[in-house]
Amino acid sequence: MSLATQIFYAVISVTVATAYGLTLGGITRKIYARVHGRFGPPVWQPFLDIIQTSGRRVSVSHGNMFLLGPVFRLAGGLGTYLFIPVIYGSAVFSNFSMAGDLLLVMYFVFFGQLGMALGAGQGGHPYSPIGIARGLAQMSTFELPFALAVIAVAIQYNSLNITSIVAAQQGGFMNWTLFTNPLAVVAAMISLLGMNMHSPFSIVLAPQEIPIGPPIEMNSGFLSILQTNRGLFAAAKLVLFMNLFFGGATNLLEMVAKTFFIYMFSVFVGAAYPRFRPEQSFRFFLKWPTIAGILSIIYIAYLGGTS
Amino acid sequence: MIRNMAVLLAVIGLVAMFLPMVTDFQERENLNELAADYVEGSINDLNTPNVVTSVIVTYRGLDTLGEVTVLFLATVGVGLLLKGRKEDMIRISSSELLGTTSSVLVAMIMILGIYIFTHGHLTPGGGFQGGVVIASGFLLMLLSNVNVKMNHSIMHFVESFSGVAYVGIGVAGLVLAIGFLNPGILPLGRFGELFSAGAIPVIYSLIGLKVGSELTSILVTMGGEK
Amino acid sequence: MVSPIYILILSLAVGFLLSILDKGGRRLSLTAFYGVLTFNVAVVADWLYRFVFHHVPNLVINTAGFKAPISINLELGVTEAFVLLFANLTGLLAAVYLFRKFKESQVSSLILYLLLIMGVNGLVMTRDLFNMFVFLEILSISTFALTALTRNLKTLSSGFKYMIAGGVASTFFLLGVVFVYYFTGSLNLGFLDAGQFTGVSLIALFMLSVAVFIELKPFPANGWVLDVYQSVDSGIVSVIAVVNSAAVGFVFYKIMPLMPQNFLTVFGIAGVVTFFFSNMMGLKQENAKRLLGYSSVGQMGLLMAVLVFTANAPTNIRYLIIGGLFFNHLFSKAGLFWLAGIVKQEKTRDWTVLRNNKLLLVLFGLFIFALSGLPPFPGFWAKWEFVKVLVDAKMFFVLTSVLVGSLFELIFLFRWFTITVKEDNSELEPMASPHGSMVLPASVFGLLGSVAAFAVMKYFYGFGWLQVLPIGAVLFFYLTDFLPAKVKGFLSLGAIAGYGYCIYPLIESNIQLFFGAIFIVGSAVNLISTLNRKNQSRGFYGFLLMMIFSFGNLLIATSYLEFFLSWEFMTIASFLLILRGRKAQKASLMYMIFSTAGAYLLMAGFGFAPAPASASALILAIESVNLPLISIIVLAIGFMIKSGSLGVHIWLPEAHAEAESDVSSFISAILLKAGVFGLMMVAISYVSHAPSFDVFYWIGWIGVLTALAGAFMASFQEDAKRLLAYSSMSQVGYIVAALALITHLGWVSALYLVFNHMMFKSALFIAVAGIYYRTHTRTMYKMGGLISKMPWTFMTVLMCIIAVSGVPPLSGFGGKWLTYTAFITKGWYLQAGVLFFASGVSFLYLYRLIHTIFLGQLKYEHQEVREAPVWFIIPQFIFLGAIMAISMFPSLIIKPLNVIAMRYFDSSIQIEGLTIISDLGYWNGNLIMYVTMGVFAVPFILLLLVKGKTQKVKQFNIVYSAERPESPQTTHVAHNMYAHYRKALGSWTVPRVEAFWSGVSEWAHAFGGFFRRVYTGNGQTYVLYIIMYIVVIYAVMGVQ
Amino acid sequence: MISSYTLILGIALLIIGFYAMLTRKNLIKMVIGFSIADTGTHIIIVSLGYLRGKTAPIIDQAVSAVNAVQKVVDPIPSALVLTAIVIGLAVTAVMLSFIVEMYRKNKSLSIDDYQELKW
Amino acid sequence: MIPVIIIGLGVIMLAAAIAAVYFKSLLASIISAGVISLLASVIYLILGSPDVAMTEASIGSGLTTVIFLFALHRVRKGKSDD
Repeated sequence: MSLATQIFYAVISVTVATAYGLTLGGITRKIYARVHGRFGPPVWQPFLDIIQTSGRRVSVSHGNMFLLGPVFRLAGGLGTYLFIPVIYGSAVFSNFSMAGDLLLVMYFVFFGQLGMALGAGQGGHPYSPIGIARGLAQMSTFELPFALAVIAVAIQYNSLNITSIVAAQQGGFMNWTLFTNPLAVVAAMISLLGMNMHSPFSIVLAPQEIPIGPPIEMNSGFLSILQTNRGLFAAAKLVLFMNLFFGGATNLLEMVAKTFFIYMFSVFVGAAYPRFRPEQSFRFFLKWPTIAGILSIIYIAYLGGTS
Repeated sequence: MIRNMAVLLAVIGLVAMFLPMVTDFQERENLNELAADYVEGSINDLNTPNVVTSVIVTYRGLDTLGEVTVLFLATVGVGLLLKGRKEDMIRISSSELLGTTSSVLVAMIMILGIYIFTHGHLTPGGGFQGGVVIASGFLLMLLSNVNVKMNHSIMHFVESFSGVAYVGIGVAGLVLAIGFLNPGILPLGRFGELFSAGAIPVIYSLIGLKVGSELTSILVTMGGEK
Repeated sequence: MVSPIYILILSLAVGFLLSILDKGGRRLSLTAFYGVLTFNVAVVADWLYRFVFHHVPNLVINTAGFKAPISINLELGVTEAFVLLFANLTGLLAAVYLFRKFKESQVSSLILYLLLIMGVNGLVMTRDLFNMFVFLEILSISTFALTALTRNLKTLSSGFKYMIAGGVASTFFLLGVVFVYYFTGSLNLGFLDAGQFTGVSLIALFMLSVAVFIELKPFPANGWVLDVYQSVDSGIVSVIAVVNSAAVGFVFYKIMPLMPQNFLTVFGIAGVVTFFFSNMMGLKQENAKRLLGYSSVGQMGLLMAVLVFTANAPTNIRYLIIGGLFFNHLFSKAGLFWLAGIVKQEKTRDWTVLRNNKLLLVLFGLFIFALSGLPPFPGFWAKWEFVKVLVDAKMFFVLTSVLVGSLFELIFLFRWFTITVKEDNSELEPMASPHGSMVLPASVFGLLGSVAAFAVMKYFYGFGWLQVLPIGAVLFFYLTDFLPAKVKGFLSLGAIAGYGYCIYPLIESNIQLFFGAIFIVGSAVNLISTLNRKNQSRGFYGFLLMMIFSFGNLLIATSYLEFFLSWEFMTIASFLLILRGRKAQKASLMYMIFSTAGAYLLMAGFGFAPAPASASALILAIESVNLPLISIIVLAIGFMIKSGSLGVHIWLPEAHAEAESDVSSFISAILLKAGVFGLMMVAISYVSHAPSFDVFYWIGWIGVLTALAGAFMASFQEDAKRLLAYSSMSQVGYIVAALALITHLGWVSALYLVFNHMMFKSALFIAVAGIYYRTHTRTMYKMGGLISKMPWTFMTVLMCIIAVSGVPPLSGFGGKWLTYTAFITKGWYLQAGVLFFASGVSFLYLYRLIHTIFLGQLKYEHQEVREAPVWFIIPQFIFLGAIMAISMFPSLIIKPLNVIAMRYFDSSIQIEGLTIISDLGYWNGNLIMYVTMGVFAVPFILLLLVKGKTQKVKQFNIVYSAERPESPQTTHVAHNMYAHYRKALGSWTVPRVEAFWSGVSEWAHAFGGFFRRVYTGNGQTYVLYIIMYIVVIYAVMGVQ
Repeated sequence: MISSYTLILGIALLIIGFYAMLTRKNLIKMVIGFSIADTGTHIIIVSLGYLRGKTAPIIDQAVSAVNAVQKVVDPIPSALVLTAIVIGLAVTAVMLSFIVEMYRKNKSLSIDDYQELKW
Repeated sequence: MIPVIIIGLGVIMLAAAIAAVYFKSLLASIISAGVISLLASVIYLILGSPDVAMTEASIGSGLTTVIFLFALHRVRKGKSDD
């Protein structure tokens, strides 16, 4: 189909994803509140935040790289989302997945984080580089189990092309990767906790130690860009996990349902656990999930898992 | 302790090395082929009764030239080492008896020395033995009367002259008769005569002079004359 | 056409006359003295010319007018003339060196010296055993006496020890001669043959040969000679060390045909043992002349081993080996002793005084290089051929001890050289400028050594001007050193272009073209950054061009030797470049040691490899070569040392950090690729003839672990260049791992990474060079906030970081995609996992590099820092342009690489339009770039909308709970950034490899120290050693 | 017969000479050992050349020119020994002058006091 | 008859050699070394080489002993330790 229709479809899919991501954010805040025994803000609170921050009259900048930080961040979120075929079979939601395979998506995640790191660095506040140092270190550790899981998936389906992986998991929930190679899913889900930076692994934002960490100097308009990205990026990650491990989605409703439960997994864990110290979290990622990942590979490659 | 052990071990090793030499060593009955050639050659070609002299002076002439050089080197070496300082040798004055007899004896020793190295090719003995006798003559003279002053320049002159003359004869042999140090340059003369066997007597007397002067200068330097 | 007997005659005549001539004035006797010495050299030179060019038969001179067995005969053949020419020449030059001393001392020293040289001539020429004894005595007594030329307690006591030992040896020699006569009935070598010696007569031969072997100072029994080398006057010592040993060595050569095989092997092994232990002991040696003593004793041991073990090699090879090693030892050892005489410093550490005399320093370097067997000097060719002979003869014990021995020798020689060049000599009083007569001999020998080097290259191996070009470049720039740096820079750029033009026709395959592009074009662009040098930067461009030309020669080398020659030229050039760094002594020494260890492995590996059949370039010819397993392993290790793999990587960070800033970009971007090029060559041969044991599986693991270790170590560095060095190590680890896959996709990704790494690493190093130029510091936490001062450099570093980390739009992602797909398709899953982890960790050090230098708070002292000079910016942006081009159109590079790899494997990727499809996934670089641009544009527009009325504030105005931050230093997070990660890793970050290697060197020095205790200094013990040595050899040989 | 005795004697002297060189600390005693060893060597050489029942190689009334070859001892070893003896003297002379100079510098005759150059 | 003389001379010479090694005073050992040379020249006579006998007698026993004595004198002039 022509480039114009492709872009139009992409816009639709992005708006839907962003809206869905932000509402998920609101629901999470509601759940945290309930756990803490208070009512918590309305579910559409993130939308209000964006409107409130983008409307600010005064904004402060620390130089060009500082301005480009949020741009990189949102571009990263957008790019990650656009390279994943969201709904199997539908033209509207297949986005630009023909550009690259699973590796492209995995590496595009870094695009956003790298940009954010540079922007925050330029901010000049000591908290942001501390946050970023923790973020990068933790990212390198949780990336390992996720990579092992991805390799296991690649071996199992003998392809890195997301659409073909989803295609292989169609026909009943029994042939989802969850059931065919559970260890890989275990490793991936634990690294998802790291990705979403919920409580045990929230050393990057670490509200008490380094309040909000990297984006500390961001203000007004730039903050709004970051908040939109928070919604979109979360949605992108969930869709990716859904496609890889939970059999993808043939229609929008199925997509919403599955991603909702994936997200609730990390929220509930987040709500229940206190925060790790940085070295504890690095060591944790390098121990159990990695072993799970390695076992999954061995299971798939050598013990002749169902492929 | 280990040191003595090691020395003992070394000595036992040496004995073990030489043992087979001794056990199955049996005396030869007759000359080997090379020695027989030497004996005939010495009689017919060189017309010299003393075969050892012919071997030393002509057949293995280069050895003897080397030998003289070694002695010359020793003299020069000792000179370099000891000449550095004037040691005042307190010489016990020799008894009167030694003084008088030495004046007679020295002359006789000199004549004996000269006789030995001139008749080198006839009778046993030769340049080396003659030279040493002359040196012992000078030594006697040196020891007997304290104040005799050796005239160094003559000593050096005799030494250098005889050396160069020896090399000169060698070169003459090369130029005239195809071999370096070949005695053929002078007539062979009759067997057993004084003036026979070509240049052998000349060479041997030159060697005698050289050895005599060199040993004297060694003794003088070692003795540290006044 | 003078008969050589006149040498003996004239020396004797003048010797006897000298005391009289001296009466007529010292000037007269001196003229006669030098006249005779020159006459000797002239006669022998004339005869050598006649033998070599007119093929005149060997000259036999009979004395006393009779044929051989009756009288003594002298013989002068090619070998005698060769040995005598150089012995007499050294004698003459040593005499010139001693000119001032001869003028003052007594005439007897002149006589002694002259007769010593005569003794040498006689000893070499005579064919009669007893005559040898007499000449040996002449030689020894004159040497004994000459040791006392400078009179002090040390010389006298060492002279006495020398004499006692010499006396014992000649007693055994005499006994040997007489017993030989008793058993065989003849004294002339012409009439003796091995057949005559059976049963008891073997003992006679044993005594004779062991006496000569003792004179050649074998290992435990050579204490007596070392004291002489240490204390006696350098001129005399150079004669003893070189001329005497040459003559006695030749005597050993003459009586060798008589010896049975078990004698020869025992003597050969004793020679090798001497070489190995003397060099090991040399490690611990502080005194300069005693160190030279150890080295010359070692070299003599090596010469004996060579004489014995090359017995059945073809004669011209044998002559090259023996002649090469002999001449090499001769001119470098004599030269070094003369220099020792001129410098007059006891300790090797105090030789830094030599620095203020340029000529002597050059000569000193020349001799050190020659002695350690580096090209182009004859020692290099001799060692190469000797290794080949040893390999053919399957003597692996000898091979390893010779190689390890030469490595020890190289270590202590280069430690000495680097200390002399680099250590500070402030507290030493400057060296008095030496008298002309002392400098002349050393420079004559320096010249002679180089001429001989080129003679061997030209006549023996027929190497053309291309192989000599690297040296030519050094000479040219040495002569034009007065020109300003800029002129020389452009000159060298032109030279590189010319060179590229010349070797273009010689390139036959596109893999050569690919590496050519990296080596030649890469260096040319890198060279632009060196144009920023002020004043003359003396000696820099010469070595730089030498390195670049030797890269080029590597490509077009057709034989193993040609490849190894340019490999060694490259090592020398890079060593000298690194040496220029301010505190580069330890770094350059470590670099040289590791490179030479690698070179020796290569030498052994090439020795085992069968010669390539076709005459085309080695990289192509090696396809048909069936490399044996041992050769593959050894070559692979050798090449991996050069590319800094884990375990042998400790030289890499030192070399990068300490080298001058614009040199380190050459080293990391291009020099490491030479190692990869070599490894590729081994892999190519491995493809078609894979041996049983799967070598490349383990090389794969090493590559992967290097990548991981490199990334971790880089993250914990404080020094920018050290960080980049470890990052290069990690990236090359990727390349080596990909190469080890031995699949089509593996090689495509390896070559892609090679190209990519060359570009972004050069750009990064040049950027850091620019920063260093402006801020004069390399430690990152001292910098910060430079983005406002150096925006262009920031731009380069930003783009390079994105490229290195593999974040999609740029070419780095291509490399990652190719590598991971290759690894997964090959089935190396765990390795792929580790690589993922390594690339995750690479983000850490990349962010650390850019954050600590550019972002965060600007320090006070960097307020007025300006942008890096234009010469740094240009090459950076050339490389950036190339990176952008490849990112936009990846098929630009993928298509040629695909073709290259298809020469060895069938293709595993299809290229449809702009998408590259592998059997796992697909990648469309071009579409990704557009989508990223598009995706970047949307938030950018959003930003412009929102930005409207932002107010730019100073860096210091931050959200600090209303307090004013104290100072930029405290608020800039840079020092020990990943401390928490290091704590998490715990014991994994302990530098185990450095500890291992320092342990190894500790052990080597300890052993050296331990064996040194053998020389107790007691003359009597030395005699005991000699006799024990004879007894032990007698027992080992089991003579009857 | 005789020459085997002299040979044994020569070897014994040689070994005693070496033993003296190896054990005696005094420099002069070492040189004496050396000269004894030298004498031993010369005896060995001459005894090697001895032929049973033969006389000196000088042609005079006792040994006529015609049957000289059957009557004469081997001349070559004696020629060699002549040179060897003088060389022995030369070496001993140089050694002794070294000892004198060393004594003048260091006032000691024991080999153990000349050990400053080691390792 | 000859072998008896030879063995007798041999025994004396060996005794002199051992004495030379074990004598305390230097002078005594020099003298005994001289004696060895003297007897050696007698042996040479018996072994049928008069030239060597003369040389050995004059150089071996004569000059070598003199040189030793001179050296001893030079050395002992200091203090008489042997």
